[in-house]
This record gives sequence, C-alpha cells and structure tokens, in this order.
Amino acid sequence: MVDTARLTFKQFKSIRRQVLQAWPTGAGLTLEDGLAAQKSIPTEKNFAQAMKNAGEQGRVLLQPRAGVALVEEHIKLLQFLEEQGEADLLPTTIDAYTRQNRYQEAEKGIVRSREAKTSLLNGFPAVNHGVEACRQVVDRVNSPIQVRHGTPDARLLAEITLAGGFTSFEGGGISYNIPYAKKFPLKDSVDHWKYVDRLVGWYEEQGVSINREPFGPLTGTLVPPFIAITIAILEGILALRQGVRSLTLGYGQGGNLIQDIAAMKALKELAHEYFAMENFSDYELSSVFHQWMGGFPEDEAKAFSVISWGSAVAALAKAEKVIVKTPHEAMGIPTKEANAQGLRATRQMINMLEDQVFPASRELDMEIDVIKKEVKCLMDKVYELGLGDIESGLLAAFEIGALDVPFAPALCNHGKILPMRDNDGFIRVFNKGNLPLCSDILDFHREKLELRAKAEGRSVGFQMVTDDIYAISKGKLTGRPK
Amino acid sequence: MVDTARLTFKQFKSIRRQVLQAWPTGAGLTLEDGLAAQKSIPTEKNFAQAMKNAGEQGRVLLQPRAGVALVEEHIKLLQFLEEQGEADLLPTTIDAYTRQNRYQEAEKGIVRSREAKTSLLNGFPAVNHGVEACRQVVDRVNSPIQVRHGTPDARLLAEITLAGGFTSFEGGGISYNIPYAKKFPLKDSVDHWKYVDRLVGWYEEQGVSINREPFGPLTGTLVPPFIAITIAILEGILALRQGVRSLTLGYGQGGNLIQDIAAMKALKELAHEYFAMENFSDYELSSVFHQWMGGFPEDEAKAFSVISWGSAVAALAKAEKVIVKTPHEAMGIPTKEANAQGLRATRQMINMLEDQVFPASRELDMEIDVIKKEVKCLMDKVYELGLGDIESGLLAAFEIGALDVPFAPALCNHGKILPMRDNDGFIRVFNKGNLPLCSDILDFHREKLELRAKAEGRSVGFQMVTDDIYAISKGKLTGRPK
Amino acid sequence: MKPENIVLGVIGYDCHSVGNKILEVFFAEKGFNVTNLGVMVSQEEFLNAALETDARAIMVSSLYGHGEIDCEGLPQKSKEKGLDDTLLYVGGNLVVGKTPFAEVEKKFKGMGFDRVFSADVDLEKVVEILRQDLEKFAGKTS
Amino acid sequence: MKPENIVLGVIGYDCHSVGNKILEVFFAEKGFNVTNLGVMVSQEEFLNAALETDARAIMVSSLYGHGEIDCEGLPQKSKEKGLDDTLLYVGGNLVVGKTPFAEVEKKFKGMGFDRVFSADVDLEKVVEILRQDLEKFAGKTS
Ligand code: B12
Ligand code: B12
Repeated sequence: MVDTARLTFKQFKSIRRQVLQAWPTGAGLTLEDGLAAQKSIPTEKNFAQAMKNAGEQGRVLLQPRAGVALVEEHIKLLQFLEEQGEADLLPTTIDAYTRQNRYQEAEKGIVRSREAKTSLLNGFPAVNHGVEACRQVVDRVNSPIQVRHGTPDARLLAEITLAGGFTSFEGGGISYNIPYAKKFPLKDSVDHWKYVDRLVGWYEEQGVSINREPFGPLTGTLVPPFIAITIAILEGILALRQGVRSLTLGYGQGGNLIQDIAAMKALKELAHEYFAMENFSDYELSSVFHQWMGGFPEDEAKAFSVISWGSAVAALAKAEKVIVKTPHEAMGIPTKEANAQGLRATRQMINMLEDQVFPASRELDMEIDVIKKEVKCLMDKVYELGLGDIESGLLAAFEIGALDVPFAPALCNHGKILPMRDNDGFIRVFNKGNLPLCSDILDFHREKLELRAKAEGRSVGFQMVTDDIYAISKGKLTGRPK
Repeated sequence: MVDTARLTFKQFKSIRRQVLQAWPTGAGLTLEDGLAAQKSIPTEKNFAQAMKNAGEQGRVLLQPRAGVALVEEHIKLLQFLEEQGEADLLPTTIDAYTRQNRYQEAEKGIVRSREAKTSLLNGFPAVNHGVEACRQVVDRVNSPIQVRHGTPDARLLAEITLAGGFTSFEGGGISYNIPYAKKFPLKDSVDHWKYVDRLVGWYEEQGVSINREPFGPLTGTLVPPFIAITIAILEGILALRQGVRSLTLGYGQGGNLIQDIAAMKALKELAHEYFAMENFSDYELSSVFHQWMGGFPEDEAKAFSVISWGSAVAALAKAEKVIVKTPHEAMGIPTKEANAQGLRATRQMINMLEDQVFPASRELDMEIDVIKKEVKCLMDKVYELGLGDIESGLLAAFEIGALDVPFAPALCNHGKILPMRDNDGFIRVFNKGNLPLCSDILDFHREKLELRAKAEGRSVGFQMVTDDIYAISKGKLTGRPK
Repeated sequence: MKPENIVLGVIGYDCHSVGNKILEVFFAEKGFNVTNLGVMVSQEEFLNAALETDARAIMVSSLYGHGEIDCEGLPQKSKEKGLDDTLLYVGGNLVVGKTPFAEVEKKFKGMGFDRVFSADVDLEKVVEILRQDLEKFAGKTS
Repeated sequence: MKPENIVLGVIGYDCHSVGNKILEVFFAEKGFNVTNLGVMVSQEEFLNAALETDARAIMVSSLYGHGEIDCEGLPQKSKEKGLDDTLLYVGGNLVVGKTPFAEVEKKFKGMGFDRVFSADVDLEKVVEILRQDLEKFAGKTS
C-alpha cells in the first residue's frame, strides 16, 4: 500500500532538480549513480543490516560522534575510532555551517583549516567535499557510517552523502528544526524531510536498505520522556509514509534509572502500537540510547562517570545502539584520543552488563504506565487537530503549543513548558504551557514536585529549573540548595 | 554483660608487655597517653562518628586506599586526596613488610625510599615511624583516618596507630590471615585479633569510639557472597565480644547488579540476626562496599568504567561507605593524581544516584533468600562444630574445609572450593569442596551453571574458572569462549 | 539609577539556546535591562541592537566551536559604528577543541574583546566585573 | 622426551596467590613438571628448590611492588650455587607504581634476569619463548 501522503516520483524529481543546484557538487548527480555505488557496498558496511543484527542478537552497538573539516583527517579520525575505540558503527558529524546550508562559510572554514593545519570547523562539510570524497571515506573504513547533523533542510546533504555510500541518515522535520534552528518554519522543514525520507524510500524500493534515525534527545536538556517519545513516533510515521523501512528511534538519557528504562520500553511499545494504527507493519524498528546530552562536568574523571552511567543504563534498557560521549564533552570537540577513551569506557560497561537484566518491578511498571498515558494525551490531540492526519496535526499542535520542547531556540516552538526533577530525580512537568496533559497526570506531577519542594525547604519555582540544568555539570543529578 | 570470651584486663596487660617489645617504637607506650591523644581529637575526625552519621543521613562516604614510605610524603598524599579527591574518609595503607611484622625490611625500605626520593614501599610503615609520626599525620588532615593493612599479627600496629590518633582499624583474625598470609596458624591470628579488638574495646570503655572493619573482600576474586558474609559475621561477633561497638562489615563487588545488592542487604540483615542471637544489641552497624577487587583492565578508560560501575552499585545498595579504586589499578600503586581521579569519578556517580532507589523485585528477593540459606548452612555448621561457640567452631570449620576461601594463599585454608559465574553473571559454586551447603542449594547452583555451559557449548569445567578470573580485566564480566 | 541596557545573543549559526536563556534571566534579575537576541545572531544584528538600545555592553556567546570565525572583525565594526563606549564581552566554548583558557583569552583579547570568559565561569563574578567595568567607563566618559 | 622441571613462586612477603595458581595449572597443562612454591617465597627457597629438582627454569613472580628490593642479588646467588644453566624469569607488577615496561625490563635485566614480563603478558607467548630459550641452552650445554 502506498501512503497517500507519499511524494510522487514526479514531485520528487521536480524538487530534486532545484535541490541539486544549491551548490556545485550537486550538479549532474544521478540517482542511478548513487544506487550503483550503494549496491557495491558490502553488507558489513550497511547500517540498516547492522541494526537488524543487533536487535536479533540482543547486542548494544557503540557509535561515537566525530567529524573534522578535511577529508584525509576525517578518514584518519574514523579509522582511529574503529581501531583504538572499538566502535561498531561510525558517524560523520556535519559542521554547523553546512547544517544551515551556508556552504560559502563552510568553504571558508575548509580553507582556513588547511592553513591552520587543524580543523576550524565543528564537523565534516560533506556537501562542499562532494560525492567522491564521501566514497573515499566509506571505502577506507570497515564499519557502516551514518550522517549525523542537525539540518532543517538536509536535501542536498542527503543526496550527496547517500550517493556517497553512507547508509544511515539522522534527523527529522521536527527534531532537526526545533533544537537546531531559529527562524525555519516547521512546515518547511517537515516538507524537506519528506523529500529526504522519500529519497531513502526510493533506495529501499531499489533493494538498498538505508537506516533512518530521528534525533531523539532534542535539546538534550531535561526533556520529559513523553515529549521526546511523541515526537519520535510522529517522525517515525512521517518516515514510514515515504517508504523508509529501517527505523531507529532515539532517546536521550534523563538520569534516573527507572525513568530511563521505562522510557526506552515505552518508546518501542508505543511506536509499534501507533505504527500499527497507521497500518504499517513492514519495517525494522530499533532503539538508540544517547548518553547524557546536557551540560557535562569539566573534570574528565567525572565525565567518565557520566559516560559510564549512560552506558550502564543503555545496557540495562537493552538498546540496540548507544551514542557515546567523551571526557572532553564540556570543553570542546574531542581529540580522537578522547573520543576513543569514551568508546572504550562504554565498551567495558556494555560488556560487563550484557548478560544482566533489570528486573520487573512495580515502580518500573508504574512509570511505563505514566509515560504511555502522557504520550496518549499528546497523540490524541495531534490526531484531533489534524482531523486524523498526523502531519497537519503536528503542525497545528506546535502552533498552539500542544507540542512544546523545553529550552529550544526555534521560534516556531512555543517554549512555555518548563521541566523539573522531582525528589527522586525523575523529570516532571513544572509549567505545562499548553501541553494537553490530562488533569490526573498533572496532579501526579505536581504532587511529586511538591514532595521535592518540601524536602528542600523551598517552593517549586524557576530557580529549581536552573539548578537542575546545571546539576550534572556540578556533580549531582538534582539541583538542590546547598 | 561482659562476654566470657573477653580477655581480662590482666591477660591483656601481660600480652601487652610482650607486644610493645617487638620494635623500639613500642617501648614505653602507655594506654593513658594514647587515650589522652584520642580524647583531644575533634569529633569530625572520629571515624566511628562519621560512619554513624552516614547511616543516619543515608549518605555513602568515599574512601581511597593510600600509603607511602615517608611521613611528609604520606601527609601530602592524604591532603591531596582530601582536597583534589573530595575524599570523606582517609586511609593509611600499611606496607607489606610491616604486615608481616618484618620491621627490619621496612626500615630498609624507608632508607632506600629516602635515597631514591620516591616510595619503594607499597604502604606507610607506621610501626617504624612510631606514635609521634602518626599524630602528625592525624593533625595535618581534616578527615578521620583508618589503618588499612592485611596483618595477621597487628597488635603492635594497633597499639601504635591508635595511640597515634587513628580512629578506625581494618582487619580480623580470619580476613587478615587467609588472603594475606601463608603459614600463619589461624588460631594465632584469631588470638592476636582478640587482642586488637580488646584494645579497641578498652578505648570504648574510656569513652572513645574506634571503628572496626573486618576485611570483606577476602581474595577479591570470585568470592561467593555467602562465604564473605559468613566470615564477616563471625569476625563481627569476635569483635563485639571484646567490646568493639562501632562495626563496619564489608563486601567486595561481584559484578552482577542483583547479586551485589542482594548480598549487601543480606549482609546487614543477617549480621543483626546473628548478633542478636549472640545477645549483642549495643553496637553501631554500617556496611562498606568495595569497588571491584579482582584484576582490572590496564586501559585507564576501561578502568574508569569498572570504578564507575562499582560506585553505581554502592549507591544503589545504600552502603555507608565505598572503597575506591583508581585508573592505575592494574599497573601499580597509583599516583596521587590517579587516586584523586578515581575518587572524583566515584563522587560523581554516588551523587547522581544518591536519590535513586533500586526497586524491590522477585529476582532480588529470591537472591537474598538464596544467600540467607547458604549462610545458614555455614553458620549452623560452625555452631555445631564449636558446640555452640563460634570461635572454636570457626577454627574447626576451616580445619575441615567447612569454611573455605577461593584462591587463598593460606595453608590453613582448604582451598578446594571453586567458584564460577552462571549464565547471568552471578557467582555460584562449581566445586563445593567441603562446604556444608544443603543439597537443594547445590542443585540450584549446578542447574545455573549447566545453563551457562549450554549457552557456551562447552561443559562446566576449570577452564571457565580461569576465564572468569581474567574476564573483567579483558573487558567482560563472564569469561566466555570467543 | 535607571537600569543599564545590555545586549545578549549567540553569534553565527550557533543554536545553543540553553545558556542564553539562563543568561537572560540572570542579568534581568541582577537589574539589567536585557535585550536578548537569542541564538544565531549576526554581527550586524548585535551592533544594530546595541545602537538602538544605547547598550552599555554587548555579551556575545559562542558555544559550538566556530567562535573564532564568527567573531572576526566584530570589535572593529563596533568601533566603526561609534560604539566605542560599549563593552564587548564574549564567552562560552569559544574555539574548536579543548584548549587551555589562557590561550583562548589571549586570542579573543587580541581580536579586540574587552573580556573573555570560559563556559564554567561563575556568573556572580561576571556581574561584579561588569559593574566595575561600567563604572570605569562612566568615569571616563562623564 | 621427559618433561622439563621448572620452579614457580611469588617472592618476598607477597601474598598474591591468584596468578600463581593460574601459572601452575597453565605450565602443567603445557607439559612442564612444575614445582610450585606458592606465595611468600624467599630467595633461598627458590634456589634450593631449583637445586633439588634440577630445574631448567625459575619463574619468579612479584605483584605487590617490592619486587626490586626482594629480587636484589638473586641472579648472583643463583650463579654462586652453580645454577648457571637455570633460566631466571621474572614477571608481574615488578615495581611500585605505573611505570613504562621498557624501564622495568631494563632494570631487571640489569639485575641479571634472563627474561622480564609484564602482568598482561600472553602466557602462550611465554611458553614459546621458554621453549626457545631451553633449546638454545640445551644446544650450549650438550
Ligand atoms: C546541549 C548541547 C547541545 C544541544 C543544544 C540544544 C539547544 N538548542 O540548546 C544539541 C544536541 C542540539 C547540540 C547541538 C550541537 N552541538 Co552541542 N552541546 C550541548 C552541551 C552538551 C551542553 C550545552 C548546554 O546547554 N550547557 C548548559 C548551559 C547552561 O551552559 P552553556 O551553554 O555553556 O552556557 C553558559 C556558559 O557558557 C556561559 N556563557 C555562555 N556565553 C557567555 C557569554 C558571556 C559574555 C559570559 C560571561 C558567559 C557566557 O554562561 C552560560 C550560562 O551559565 C555542550 C557540552 C557541554 N557544555 O557539556 C555541547 C557543545 C557546546 N556542543 C558542541 C557542538 C559541536 C554541537 C554541534 C555542532 C554538533 C556537533 N558537531 O557535535 C551542534 C550545534 C549545531 C549548531 N548549529 O549550533 C560542542 C562545541 C565544541 C567546541 N566549542 O569545540 C560542545 C562543547 C560539545 C563537544 N565537546 O563537542 N548541542
Ligand atoms: C586481587 C588483588 C589483591 C588481593 C590478593 C588476594 C590473593 N591472596 O591473591 C588482596 C586484596 C588480598 C590484595 C592485597 C594487596 N595488594 Co593487591 N591486587 C590485587 C589485584 C586487584 C589483582 C591481582 C590478581 O589476582 N590478578 C589476576 C591474576 C590472574 O593476574 P596477576 O596476579 O597479574 O598474575 C598474572 C601475571 O602477572 C603474570 N605473571 C605473574 N608472575 C609472573 C611471572 C612470570 C615469569 C611470568 C611469565 C608471568 C607472570 O601471569 C599471571 C597469570 O596470568 C591487583 C591489581 C590488578 N592486577 O588489577 C592488585 C595489586 C597487585 N595489589 C597491590 C598491592 C600494593 C597490594 C597490597 C600491598 C595492599 C595495598 N597496599 O594496596 C596487598 C598485598 C599484601 C601482601 N603481603 O602481598 C598492587 C601492587 C602495586 C605495585 N606493584 O605497584 C596492585 C597492582 C594494585 C595497585 N595498583 O595498587 N591484592
């Protein structure tokens, strides 16, 4: 069954002509050439296959973030992370100019990096380097590579990197707009990502599986699980509609063991439920757990502890993949050595816990239950606003703040909701903004927050939010008064 | 009620005269002088008080291991660990010559360390340095200090360090013989520790509380929880009999989350039970969790992960204290910087988890139950062999191997029992030696091990034991075939 | 005393909004009149806002590593626009990669910034310094 | 070929028994005739056992950090006792503190040991080297 929301090939082709003109490296690129390149890639380097195997074997795969300005340096970096870091999956993190389609500035960054003999860009400018450079990268490593970025309009980037042989593409119309952009209309980014998903869908139709991964952690800062999960499910549906089949949904560590495991369980169960409701059955679903995405401690020993805790929870939550931070996180883009250290610390933990089980308990069940109820409140509203269609529903929901991401830069995001930790470190909602949470859920959150206020001898208020934002970087989970 | 097993003051004094003659620094030492020194120590530097407070406040205190040959360097080391390591409690780890009462060799080590301008001893030779040096150490730090060693005959060491103002003393007649000595008769070490406990009891009677901590981890290598717990309880009773009141029982991390939390819970509950049976009620009981005591990985990033996992479990098990390893563990005595790194990593984890709870579950309850049954098998036998008295009972039990510590060097230990991990990473008994475990427990262990054998496609055998010993240092919990 | 005007923003194509939101609340609580331009602010936007609000200080944030490229020339342009009396502060993770702060400070002072701050700076200290700097300036220009 | 005799033990006042037990099983499985003296073995005990068993090699372990002090003079005494043909191997955590292995090796070779091994050595490699060394010796003395 082809979804009615799916771009027709004609629509796709006509958009494509424009897309390829945005920068010289796009000129003359044919779909067939990309397909041929993809077909020549051995199965061991296919990301979708690796995720599927991980699911079947119950393994947690390790993936770092990494990208530098120049091709040769980027290849050496990835090789180092395979060899010295024992990475299972490789990234190519794209620089921030490319993410905003500022190829001119990216070019300047490349030139200045060559002069400075060190990367002055915070990622790999794949569009500027072009298809052949990407193919070199793929060729000279042994593991599947994913494009990791934060690009509201990633159409050209997707064309180039997929033709270049990368086999997974991170992002989505919501998750790569709200946390990453300021003035980008949500409708536009959703449309652009429809194109990206359609491109991936086209590859799937030709027999090449490309993995897609919505960006779960959003702003990485005290995002309540239900918000992240709702958005992940919405982006999952949007992707499936365009023919995507290999889907990895993500979640960023919140810090509380029970809430994080509950979230990872709820994420998968709910995704299957809503995908079924939307009549999808022919897909591969996996999950990715992001080690702590908020502010890190500067001290490397402490950072190792944050990394290790994320690894432990990833293992106990039985994620298929864990995204690894480094001991340099608070300071700057990591050296390749620091990046490999983060990977090795993670490897040790994942291996020590691979046979261990987090047992079922009343507390865990209850939290799963809460999350499911919360997500239902939001999803119901999206369906209601879209008269049954999630695409128009989610646009309307963001419009009125029925979907809202805390601390996000995007002007199309309401920015009213304020999260806060309760006394046990669970992330709850302090200010609901316009989130359509039902009253018993709101009462529950409020009750939990009042318990904290009482324990701290102060009233629930904005200071707690600030304290919680700084907490991990200052060595605690919850920001308590001294 | 004064226990009939308690040394009389007369007996004590007559032994004391001899003890003080073993090395010149003991000459002329009076109990009164030690007492006066202890009484002048501020409460914040009293170890027993700190442990009591931790229990009441639900805190986990951090303690490193550290000791070097020379006094001034040792003081600087401890100050560094307070300031840069955020340690709550300080150690003074004693060198291995002193542990074997080889004061002559220790002297040589001091001289050679002075020449080499670096410590050539693996600890602080407190006996050789004498009472005044200990007082300097105590004086120039802000935290309570514990003597940590491994000495079958620690009588002179106790006399000197307690008179020197240290307020906690690790060890016991079993736990500082079996893993630490070769030819030392168990009866002798138990007798010598009676003296040490009596000395501590004497201080208690004079109103100065000194903390005592039997050494829980034993050989640190795959020790099944029930063996460690039984020995901890026995040493606890021996100590209480001599008038010890502040008691910290220890346990070394096994690696499986559920088993470790079960062990920590069982340890405390069983201790209270048996202490009550022995008619003790006037004591302060706390627990200490040792981060992984077996072979470490050489890679520091991996070592950080092992340290962090130990910290996480210590926090979830609600220990009052955690003993901290360092990223140098596999390589050698840590530098002060490496030691502080271990502490800071631990601090971060403990803080992140301080408000978190490991929920009750069927799996946890079951494991607690198993451990309690196992300990009962051993304790019953000890009482039986001793005709109701645990002291003669434990001597007889070691004699016939009804108490047996795996991989221990002591000839008075049977050394027949062989432990092994089951398929979930729990430490079980492969070869029971002469341990008086009842048949349903043995069947249970065997069943669990067979599950592993099946999963690994090999039969249960000694190779698995070897593989398990190496496992953590090679980056896994369980040693599986490649 | 009427509150001093300051302009706040994250320069270039940098989307890190969390610190920016905290800075806004913080300086407002300390009695400043804050114009927060949010994230992804160009050099021109900073200068225009400063001119419009007659700001006493511009607080530039850069977290994402492109600070060096993005800030180039801002102090010069500031002078050209006649904003000689407007303090130029910059803070965050200013360069790509873990770098000793002294180096970073030297680089950005060399570029013409009045003050340079690392990401872990104590904000209370920042206000203190800001107040002192403003007083000094006030003395100079009055 | 009859199995070669070797003597095994942990020197000084060192109680680390785990590695020692593994080495015993390992070398026995590899076909050596192992006399394991266990932990806390004095220099004299090593030499006497080697003399008594006519051992082809003495394998000294030291884990606890006092290896330097404990091993001093052992090679000399070995020669004095006429054990010129007996290989002297040493391994473990030989010195106090994390030290580059090359330094440790130099120090102990300087003291007169034939081979020096770090704690993470692959035991399979050790047997290989041992067999080669024994062959060489055999060639020399026959
Ligand atoms: C959360 C986060 C994100 C979130 C941001 C969500 C959002 N919209 O805000 C997400 C995941 C989206 C993200 C994306 C990216 N990030 Co980011 N991110 C972080 C992280 C983990 C925390 C930042 C944070 O919120 N901290 C909490 C706030 C309160 O602190 P703060 O931001 O530092 O701000 C305080 C101080 O800096 C100071 N300050 C700031 N400005 C000024 C100015 C003055 C005048 C003064 C006095 C003080 C001051 O006061 C603020 C309040 O206390 C940091 C690393 C870290 N710190 O642990 C990386 C980090 C900043 N990110 C980084 C990078 C590179 C990126 C990306 C380019 C992706 C990539 N290549 O990895 C993209 C950016 C794309 C873009 N267009 O900008 C790098 C920057 C590297 C460098 N400088 O060398 C960092 C350091 C991580 C790293 N080590 O690689 N990121
Ligand atoms: C378990 C352990 C203990 C247990 C030992 C129980 C027992 N009776 O065996 C306990 C807790 C009792 C203990 C006590 C002490 N320990 Co300890 N211990 C360890 C630990 C964690 C593991 C050792 C182990 O069993 N490894 C597993 C086995 C299989 O490996 P192995 O011992 O290295 O042996 C292998 C190799 O070394 C090699 N090998 C060994 N000898 C030889 C010889 C030859 C010829 C060859 C070819 C190979 C070879 O082959 C062996 C088999 O694979 C190590 C650190 C580590 N490695 O992670 C510290 C360590 C060895 N201990 C150390 C110290 C200092 C002590 C103490 C003095 C206490 C203190 N100050 O901290 C006391 C010792 C008192 C005494 N009298 O000896 C230090 C030594 C420091 C140094 N060299 O600079 C270490 C390195 C920890 C540290 N970083 O501080 N310890």
